[in-house]
Amino acid sequence: MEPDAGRSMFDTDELVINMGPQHPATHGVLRVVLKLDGEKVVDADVVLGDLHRGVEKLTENRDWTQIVLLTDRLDYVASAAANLAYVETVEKLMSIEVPRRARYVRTILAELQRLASHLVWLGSHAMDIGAITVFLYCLRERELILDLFEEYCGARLTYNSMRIGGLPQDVPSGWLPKVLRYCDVQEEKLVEYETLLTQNRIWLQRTRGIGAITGEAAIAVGLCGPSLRGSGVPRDVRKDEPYAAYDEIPFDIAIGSNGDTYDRYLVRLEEMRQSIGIIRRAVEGLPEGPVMAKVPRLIKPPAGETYHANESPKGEIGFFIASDGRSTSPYRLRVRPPSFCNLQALPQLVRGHLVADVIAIIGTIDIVLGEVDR
Amino acid sequence: MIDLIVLPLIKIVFVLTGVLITVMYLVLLERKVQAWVQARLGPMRVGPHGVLQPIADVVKLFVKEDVTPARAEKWVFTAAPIIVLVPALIAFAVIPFGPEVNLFGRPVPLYITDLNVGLLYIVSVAAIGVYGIILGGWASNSKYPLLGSLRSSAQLISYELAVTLTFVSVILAAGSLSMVEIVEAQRNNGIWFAFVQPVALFIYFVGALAETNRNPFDLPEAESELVAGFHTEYSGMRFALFFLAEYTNMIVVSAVATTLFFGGWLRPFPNVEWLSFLGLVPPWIWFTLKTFALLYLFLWIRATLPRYRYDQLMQLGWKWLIPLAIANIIVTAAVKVVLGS
Amino acid sequence: MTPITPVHYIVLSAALFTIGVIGVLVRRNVIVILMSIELILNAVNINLIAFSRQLGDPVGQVFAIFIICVAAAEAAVGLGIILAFYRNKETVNIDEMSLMRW
Amino acid sequence: MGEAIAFYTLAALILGFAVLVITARNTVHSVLFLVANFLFVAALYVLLGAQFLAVIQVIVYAGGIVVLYLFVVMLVNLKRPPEAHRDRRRKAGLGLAFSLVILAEVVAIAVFGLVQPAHLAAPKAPLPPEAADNVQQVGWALYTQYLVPFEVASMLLLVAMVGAIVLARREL
Repeated sequence: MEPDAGRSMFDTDELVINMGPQHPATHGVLRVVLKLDGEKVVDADVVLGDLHRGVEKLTENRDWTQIVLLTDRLDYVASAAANLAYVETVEKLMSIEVPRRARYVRTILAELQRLASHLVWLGSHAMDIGAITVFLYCLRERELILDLFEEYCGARLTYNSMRIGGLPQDVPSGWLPKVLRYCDVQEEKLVEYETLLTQNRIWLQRTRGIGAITGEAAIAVGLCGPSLRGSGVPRDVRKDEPYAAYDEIPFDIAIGSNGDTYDRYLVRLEEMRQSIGIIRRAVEGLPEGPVMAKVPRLIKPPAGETYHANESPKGEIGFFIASDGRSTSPYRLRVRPPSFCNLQALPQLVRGHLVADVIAIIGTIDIVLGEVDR
Repeated sequence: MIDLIVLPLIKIVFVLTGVLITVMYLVLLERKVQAWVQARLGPMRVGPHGVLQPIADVVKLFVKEDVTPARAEKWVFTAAPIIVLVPALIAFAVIPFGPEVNLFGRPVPLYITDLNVGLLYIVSVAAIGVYGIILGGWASNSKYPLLGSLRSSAQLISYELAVTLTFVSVILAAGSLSMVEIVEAQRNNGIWFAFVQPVALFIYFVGALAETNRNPFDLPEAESELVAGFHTEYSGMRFALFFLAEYTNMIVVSAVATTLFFGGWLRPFPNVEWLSFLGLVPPWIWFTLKTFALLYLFLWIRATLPRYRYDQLMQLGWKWLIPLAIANIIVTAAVKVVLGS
Repeated sequence: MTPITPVHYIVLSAALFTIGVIGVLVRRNVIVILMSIELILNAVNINLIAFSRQLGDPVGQVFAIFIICVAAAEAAVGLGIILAFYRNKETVNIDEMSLMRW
Repeated sequence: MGEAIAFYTLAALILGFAVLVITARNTVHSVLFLVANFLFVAALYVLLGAQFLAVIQVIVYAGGIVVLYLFVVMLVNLKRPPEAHRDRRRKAGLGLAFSLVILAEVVAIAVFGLVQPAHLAAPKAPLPPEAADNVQQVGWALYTQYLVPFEVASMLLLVAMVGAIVLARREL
């Protein structure tokens, strides 16, 4: 009487349920078709496209500056990261040298954005597992970041905060001390979140060993960003192919060991600490000077194509751009969205786990549907 | 005639109104406590500090459209919320809010009735409530409710065992099944059973959390997994009945815990002479205070803890709580035999 | 109106018993048949308890407890068999349960 | 008088629900009627002064056994009820007639008892067991005189539990 592996002891019908697109835990309009044996997931199928807006196609009819605004709408909880990746790609294509001050401010903005994104991730992840309070705490601190962004560029969600060749404006006076004050607050509050979660027995039971993936498997399936580092692979675009000011600012890469949900949680928390450190050092070392390079009024990159990647909060966000050298808009623009690539690992991660774990795993790979569907 | 019919009727009306109003304000209290914990304000718009919010909620739920899914079992679908609510309400029949008092020159006990099997009565009505949950999920003819209801009923039945076993050790300590006599036994012993039976109290409290589907055991309605569990398809007044039942059950388990472990209506330290000024506070106020202290604990836990997974919950129930409860009974019985001889 | 005597309870119990027997004989759904058996056991219990009061002796109630116990065991095993059978034959029709093995 | 009203009402409800149990088309409805039936039987026990047993009836029957039935009915998700197809070999009418004969016989005996109520109608020990002592009495009898049967019953339950688990397993 050998109970066959992967199936429960009792004979039950296989049940197919649609998790989403209208489901409170799928972070938007993700639809996962789960095949269940009892409560155990036999197979999962991710159905995408409910939020498809044709961003890549739209870019072909916008001029190069307008596209920054479209990149805001990719990962709408981390739009500055996408802004940065896009403008750097165009700069690479046009070989524009960005002023040092602009690179530092970009780093500060990108790291603030990383903190904001990770706060949203931590909050919703914890709420999915049932700890509602953490969500509100996280959003409370994210509010501070949004205030900083608002003061910098006037927007609170879709910042449009970068320009090809630099930044739209220098930081407002008195802004940098506020950033530092925020860093102090955030450092304290991180301890508060950890008090609620890190040593909590229920949290440990819900996350340890859930959705574990080895480093090789993670690379094979194309995981990137913190989800990959959780499996112990020290891959970070900020270190490997430095951009902005990351080559001048020291920081550590957080890596996990087991590659489970808990490790990914720890990795992201450590990243938040590192981000605070990066922001502090960037503010201290902020050089004087202009924030905008000399770029022509009408941006028209030479014919050619290029790919450039950044480390967004979700992982490696890359832009491939082909320019024909004649028109004022790209011939083809293609985004390598980290959420999309990470989502591909979902079926592999959830197989054999229970329905409740699916929620935890969707939370742990940190997706934003705006970026997945584009 | 007055004693047989009129008085009980008046008491029933009083208790039911009281319970329903308490439930309404318990919901507000929950939202407020959650808000305080979570650094926000909670309801503030309806009345000063939102005190009229429950009334607005009730009005909203009354006028909302009551949707029945197209292929639902209509009668069962309608009956399910009632089957859940009624047992929750009739459990109050045996809960003693206070001792006998003199009202208009007539001794009136502050409980509806004192059954000689009072404690078992509570267990039995709780057992009936399970049906509403199973049937509600089944009748909705939808997958999430069905999953939710199967989970929920399995959870309720499992934890009912643990809870009932803790009752046994309390019964051993008190020597009676009557709720009133259990309170009296605590007066006679001069100590709350919370100190005599701390293990039973712990198991009871965990079990009570699970039986009322509260965090961290709120799996049946775990919104992030099963949308809303067994009442996903319910709306309007029928949903309100489920909601009402959940909060009524919270009050019931807190009131039972107060009675069994915290001396019911007795003032703290009932046998310490120099604290007798505490006796100036009417007994039913003590009862209410203790019950609300426990309810506060429920709300606090909800704001703090993540949710268990289903299999972990079952493991906790069967592998830890039930054996612990049985061990507790054995120890209690052994101690009683040793002390008795 | 005549006072309620044990005879009344016996008649009630007999009627309930008969309904149970009819259920067992007429229905073909095994689950309903098992439920009819529960009705029969209940009829017996009513009898036992009526006599227990009549004779002022709790033994009738003790036996009723044993019967409830047996009913619980019967339900558990019976339903287990039904589940096992259903899994193999996809039916709960008693007429198709004529095989001793499958 | 009060007892008579209560008895006749309860009897009517018990029999009515019993009939519904065996006639309902939908098995889930059957189970529901069975619960109602058990609850009224419990009420009848209260009328008979057996409060403990009434509560046990509700806890064990309504709270345990019938929930088990409900689970099985839901697991055995029938597309087509067994009654849907007729089987000519079945002689349901014969069963019905047979049952009615049993009923007539038992009622005849009972009514005969009514006519000659000397030993039955007049209670030998007229006092119903005192309400407050019911639990104690039953417990005392159960744990002294009937201790061995009690233990046997618990063994029976254990065996049934193991048996049910084995039967419900995927592979026999």
